[in-house]
Amino acid sequence: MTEKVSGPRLLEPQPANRGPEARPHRRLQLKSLGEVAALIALIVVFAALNPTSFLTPQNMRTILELASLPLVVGVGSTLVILTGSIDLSVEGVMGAGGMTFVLLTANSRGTADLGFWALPAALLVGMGLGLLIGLVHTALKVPSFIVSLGTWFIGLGIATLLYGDSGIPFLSDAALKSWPTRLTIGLPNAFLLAAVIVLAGIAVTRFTRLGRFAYAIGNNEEIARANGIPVGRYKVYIFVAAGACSAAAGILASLQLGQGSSTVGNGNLFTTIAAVVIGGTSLGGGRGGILRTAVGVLMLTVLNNGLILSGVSPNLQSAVSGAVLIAAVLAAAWPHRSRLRIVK
Amino acid sequence: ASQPIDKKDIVLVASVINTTNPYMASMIQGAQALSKKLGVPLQIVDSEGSSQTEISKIQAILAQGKKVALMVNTVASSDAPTIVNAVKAAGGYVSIWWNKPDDYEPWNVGNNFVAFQKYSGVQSGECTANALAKSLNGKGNIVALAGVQDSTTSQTRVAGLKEALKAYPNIHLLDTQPANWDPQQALQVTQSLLAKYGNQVNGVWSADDGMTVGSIQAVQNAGRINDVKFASDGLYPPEIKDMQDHMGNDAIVGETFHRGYMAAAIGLYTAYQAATGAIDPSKLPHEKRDSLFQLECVTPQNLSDYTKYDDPNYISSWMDSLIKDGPWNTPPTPLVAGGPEKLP
Amino acid sequence: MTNAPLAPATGLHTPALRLTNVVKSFGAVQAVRNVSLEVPRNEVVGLIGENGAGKSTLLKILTGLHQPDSGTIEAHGRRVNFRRPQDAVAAGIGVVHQEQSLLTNLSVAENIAMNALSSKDAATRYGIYRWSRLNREAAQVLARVGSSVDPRTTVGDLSFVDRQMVEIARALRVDEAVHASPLVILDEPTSVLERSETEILEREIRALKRIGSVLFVSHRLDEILRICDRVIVMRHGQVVADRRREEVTEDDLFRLMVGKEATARTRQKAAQNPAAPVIEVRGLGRRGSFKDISFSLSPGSCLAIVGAMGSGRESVSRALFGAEPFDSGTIEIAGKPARSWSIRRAVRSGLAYIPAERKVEGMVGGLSAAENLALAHPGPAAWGPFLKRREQAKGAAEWFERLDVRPRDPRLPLGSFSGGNQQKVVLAKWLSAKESKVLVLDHPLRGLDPGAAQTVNEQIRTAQSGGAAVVLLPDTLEEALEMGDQVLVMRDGEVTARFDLSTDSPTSLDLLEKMV
Amino acid sequence: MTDNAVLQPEPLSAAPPTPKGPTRPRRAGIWRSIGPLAVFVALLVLVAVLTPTFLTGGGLGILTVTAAPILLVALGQAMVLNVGSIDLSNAALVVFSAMVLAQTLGPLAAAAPLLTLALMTLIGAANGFLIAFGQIPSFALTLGTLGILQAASLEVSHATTVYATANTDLLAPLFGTALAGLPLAFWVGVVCAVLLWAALRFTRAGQGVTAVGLNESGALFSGLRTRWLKVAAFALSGLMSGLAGILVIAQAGAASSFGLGSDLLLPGITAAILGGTAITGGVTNPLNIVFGALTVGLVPIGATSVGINPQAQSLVYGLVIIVAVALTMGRKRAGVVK
Ligand SMILES: Nc1ncnc2c1ncn2[C@@H]1O[C@H](COP(=O)(O)OP(=O)(O)OP(=O)(O)O)[C@@H](O)[C@H]1O
Ligand SMILES: Nc1ncnc2c1ncn2[C@@H]1O[C@H](COP(=O)(O)OP(=O)(O)OP(=O)(O)O)[C@@H](O)[C@H]1O
Ligand SMILES: [Mg+2]
Ligand SMILES: [Mg+2]
Repeated sequence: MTEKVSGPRLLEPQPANRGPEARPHRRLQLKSLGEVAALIALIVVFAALNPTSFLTPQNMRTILELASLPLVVGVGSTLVILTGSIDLSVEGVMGAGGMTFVLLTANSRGTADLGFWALPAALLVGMGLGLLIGLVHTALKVPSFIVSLGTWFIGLGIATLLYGDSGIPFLSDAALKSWPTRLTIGLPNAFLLAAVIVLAGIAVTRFTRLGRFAYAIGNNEEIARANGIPVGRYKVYIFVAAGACSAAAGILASLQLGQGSSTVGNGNLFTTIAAVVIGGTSLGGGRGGILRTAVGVLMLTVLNNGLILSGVSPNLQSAVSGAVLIAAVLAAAWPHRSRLRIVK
Repeated sequence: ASQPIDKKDIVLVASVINTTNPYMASMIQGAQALSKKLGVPLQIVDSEGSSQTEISKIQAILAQGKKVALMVNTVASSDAPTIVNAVKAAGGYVSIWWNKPDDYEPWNVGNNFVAFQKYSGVQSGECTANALAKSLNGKGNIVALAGVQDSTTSQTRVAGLKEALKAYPNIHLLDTQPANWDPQQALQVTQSLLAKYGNQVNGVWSADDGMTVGSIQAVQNAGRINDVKFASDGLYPPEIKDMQDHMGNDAIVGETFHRGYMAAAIGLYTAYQAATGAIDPSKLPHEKRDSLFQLECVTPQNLSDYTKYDDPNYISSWMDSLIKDGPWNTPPTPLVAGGPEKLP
Repeated sequence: MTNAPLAPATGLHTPALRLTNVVKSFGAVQAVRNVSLEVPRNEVVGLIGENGAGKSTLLKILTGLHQPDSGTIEAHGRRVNFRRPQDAVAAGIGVVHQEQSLLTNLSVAENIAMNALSSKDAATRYGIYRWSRLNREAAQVLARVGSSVDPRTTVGDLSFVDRQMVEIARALRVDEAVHASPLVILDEPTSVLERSETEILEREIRALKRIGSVLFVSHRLDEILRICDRVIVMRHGQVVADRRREEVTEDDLFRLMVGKEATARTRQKAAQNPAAPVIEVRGLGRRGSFKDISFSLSPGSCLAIVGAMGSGRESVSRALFGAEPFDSGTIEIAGKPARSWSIRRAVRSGLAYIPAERKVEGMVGGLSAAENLALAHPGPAAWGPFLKRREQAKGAAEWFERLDVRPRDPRLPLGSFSGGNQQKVVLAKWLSAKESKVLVLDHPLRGLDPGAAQTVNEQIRTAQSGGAAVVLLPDTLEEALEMGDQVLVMRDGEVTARFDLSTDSPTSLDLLEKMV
Repeated sequence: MTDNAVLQPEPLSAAPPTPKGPTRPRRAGIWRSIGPLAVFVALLVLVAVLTPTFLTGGGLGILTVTAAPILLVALGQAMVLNVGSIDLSNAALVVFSAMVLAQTLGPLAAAAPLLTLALMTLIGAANGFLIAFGQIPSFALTLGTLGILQAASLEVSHATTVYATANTDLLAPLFGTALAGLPLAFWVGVVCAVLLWAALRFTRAGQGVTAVGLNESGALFSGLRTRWLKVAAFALSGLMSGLAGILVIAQAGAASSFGLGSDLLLPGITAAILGGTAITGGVTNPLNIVFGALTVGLVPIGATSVGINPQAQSLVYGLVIIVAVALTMGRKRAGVVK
């Protein structure tokens, strides 16, 4: 195939009528405003209920700090969900990553102190677990739901074995412990870190092959394959990325707590997936995005914080969260209702 | 009436709720130490926080036809009858720790259910409440972190707290929120509570020391560690260290002292003695079969009396005294009263 | 893609593509049995064959979607082995698949560039997109096929036809990806296109011939003879004929494909039936979609609705079937007014519907063909709430025989049948039920080979003589005039003309005039 | 082949290529139908070899006691997965069911279990109704109901353990009576599995739910009542959770919000999938879920019997689950796995 054919333009460009349905690409989708409106509504309601405590700078900082873990986890989860898969391993990976980090940093057990290198080491543990999910899922065609469920327990097992029985490993460096809460430009570091990861995630989904292919795979895996996308390989990359996000969240959680614990991840899975769903990312894949997840995370965080502030009985808090979740998805779905709509 | 079992045939079994909580880790340590002292093999059961797992794992061990002397830290009160029945059917002996239905008494079941044992939750709550109130000079506002909502242990401790506070009309309990025994959740809940009440909060009471770790971190993050006092049940090594270091201007003002290793060893040894025929449960007074053990109130002033107990050498010699003095007379935690515990 | 060590020089007479003894089976189904063929350079080769003859399978082998069980493929004289779709693209093969294969949540530009994006390409650098370049290049390719779709539009927002143009544009892009003479493969690209778009495509294909070659699958024999230089006929997975265009007529091709003579396409118009109408529609309308649709059909008669893309005829047909709501007017089925109309009620009242999107709406691919047949009206295959699987299988076997569905095993999942055979089963689902009184058929012949089309038409007529009324959205105006007793012409949601063929005899041009 | 080569058309009478009998679908189906059984038996043999006393000491009895509630929940979950949805609230419903039963068993006696089952079926149906007619994702909706049910349990029980005080002997046979050496409770699950299997295979509604799971649009356009079929699937899930709640009371005589039954969600899903249920819908076999549930129950019990270090047990559990599913999955339709 040596000859070069600088082919003539086959046809001169022709004006043709645009199809009636063709709509130009819009940058700001009106549809996504619903979730933002819901977030604002929540804020307004809680501000009205708690005039003195909700809209204070301290509480805003608290909310941002509380949001930082699910935000970090959410970036990875959203990527995975965009491909139509799911990652249930986050709590286990957070445990394994967090524990690795603590044990490789100056700590009360005096295990090892790699300084900065503890960070990449812990991230590698997360990425390794992500790699495990990705490989088993794509090579053996086991549903991601079950591989990641299994990996959750594997991660937890690793964390438990690392924890062993020689007492809680505490971080020795006070400056390190307080890093997540210290303010930079008025915002807690934990949130800034989360924000950076979220922005990086958004850039990935908008401007890189990895992100765009995630959407493509989620839209229709077979078509994506027919379009030449190495589906398996990209799925693996995405699970590795998600593993890194979970490990990063595990590190952040350990810093916030100032100690290693195999269960630092507790409660983050359902919060994150709920946030992804509330944000409007489709669990079927292909639709949604990281920005939406960020809005979803903020909604849930505001809700949890607001319920405590408003003095709702602890026994009822889960009911109120549940009802708000249902109301939010119902409200989001209502305008789109049609007799042919398929929702799983 | 059941026959005494030959020592050679006995297996000690300790069932714990998980293997990662420091209290549980200490229980395992105690069980191991006793097993070594007695020269009797030991098997650990990890309930993984699940009643069903706990029951079926215990049954799986019973099914091997071994004669067991069992100590169970039940996941839920309602597990006790099922476990006891299984042990009874297999001809083993069991002591239950911490949770059982109030009206389910060993003497109504028979010798195989040797004893139920716990530390008083009310006493724990009162002890720490008093310390907290005194450190605030009888005036101030506190918040409380409870454990899992349906936990009797947590509920009795909170009841004790509220009872003790009656003596301090100027101490106000602003809020009680559950943090599920989880340090991470305690951190988050405390953050929200600090945001809600701001500088009003003078003290944080927790139902256990794990949650204190989280709340201390939150208060440190808020930069108020010098203004807020803490009290909780458990006194774990990191807290001993914080107290010794006078962290936050002696921020930790009260703790109760008891140790998982003592609980596990007392429970196991009681069951073991019944198994070997060294004691006849049916001849024991009720208070020795439904028992509350001595709980010590620790303050920064008497802290030095308690630091020795975490020395591994001490644990070994404590086992000697347990074997010498029997389960009900070993200092520092002798039997104090019969159960069931009454709420004030 | 691996190159054989003895790669011959690319001589003038080396064909663009040569297949030798290619075999491919799926389990016991031999989809392609020992096929050898050539596509010479700078020629358009037509590939025809009955439904299920193995055409699509062959093309999927050529584009790296399937691996052949045995046989060799040479592109430009070199032995190739396509393991992945990219390998085919790298060898200069572009394809428009029979089923649309666009990623509907991505933009037009990305779809067009997708094959290239997945390998190293100028539109990305270090895995990072260069949107402006992507959009610019896409716009250029789109212009070649005469489409002015904005490259930044999300494909999901495009009409069916626009999407097809995007597919074609994407296939044409291969000549930019490899600077060699490309081979473009088109699997029934015209079956979803209207006349005018087909013409654009034809021109494009002729132009393409100057720089490369084209392998073109279609069931429209007239089109094949118009466009192609040679015609290859497949039957039962084998090549049974390879002729130059000049050597054959439409009838020859038909015989080669189907193995029997084409029957004369004549039709006895239904005699004016005095019986009460089975369906009567008055003033049906839906805001923003269509308005004031009225007609009445007596048993055995057929209404053809024609109109260009966007005329609203599809919405009308869906509203009849309860799949879309209507906000004014009434529908009466056998004298009974349709209240709170839904698909369920429509089916219960005896409506049958063949949707244009067969795979999604017409069938449940994962269920067996037999189960699909009995899904709407199980008839003897059910006893109260229970299923009688044996009856189900028996009924299915009969219909498979009658419609000549292949492979002849109704227990296979319907999804594994070829498009034409699926369509036969979908039709049988409704025809097998005595409940069906009104058939609403949206392009029922789409994708059918001429033989199958004939079978289907015969079945429709049988149903008509059994008293069923038909509402037909035909593929072509000729079909409308042939099948219809009445013809409605629609434009922009309104009826612009109405012909009663027992009294009027309009020509296609008359209809066309009212459409645009 | 030259340009003018003309192949002779095949004789017109040639038989079309017909597949040779039904071998193909059957052969592919064999592993699908016995895989879950095989995996379970293999694990059981492994445990029995390492700990010979396991089988002789009544290990199967213990295993089936553990597996019974998992089985019920998994069957309900499989019905929901079969229509392409998921039910995250079923474990919370088990607890709620137990709670309701504990409080009504005394006053209502034999009517209490029936009432409980009816109520749980209704709650399940309400889930399905909101999902089908509100057109919201089941994942989100049932996550919401999960929260509401948890709160309901806490409120009903005042956050403590609720004991069934009277008439507990009504339920005693469930674990007290053995049939073929296995407790009645397990056989209840097996009977449910058989009934559901028959319903899926031999009823129109059964075929309908499968059609909904495979292609909801296709089912809708065939005139099936797809929405109500979904409601039915969720109602069944509710019913199964209700039954599991009855088992909780039969076993422990008490219920508490975070106690027995509250952690059945993940084991239930795992058992359903180990039984060959596809998360994507349309593929399930209730008979195999029996073995799925047994496997899920066996792993922790077996690990303890064999004497694996408790700290390593969750790691073992994770590995075994992945391997088991990899072995039992029907890979025939696995063109796309999500
Ligand atoms: N993935 C598959 N699995 C099993 N059988 C298949 C598969 N793909 C195709 N077949 C079978 O192979 C045969 C050839 O199908 P193919 O789609 O190639 O026909 P076709 O000539 O393109 O028909 P049409 O004109 O209807 O598109 C058919 O019998 C079909 O059922
Ligand atoms: N086809 C597309 N699909 C989806 N998003 C797109 C598409 N094209 C552009 N965008 C989004 O819109 C943004 C602006 O793209 P656009 O091509 O309009 O940029 P531009 O300003 O014209 O670029 P340049 O300055 O390089 O010419 C991109 O960053 C991208 O996020
Ligand atoms: Mg085809
Ligand atoms: Mg520009």
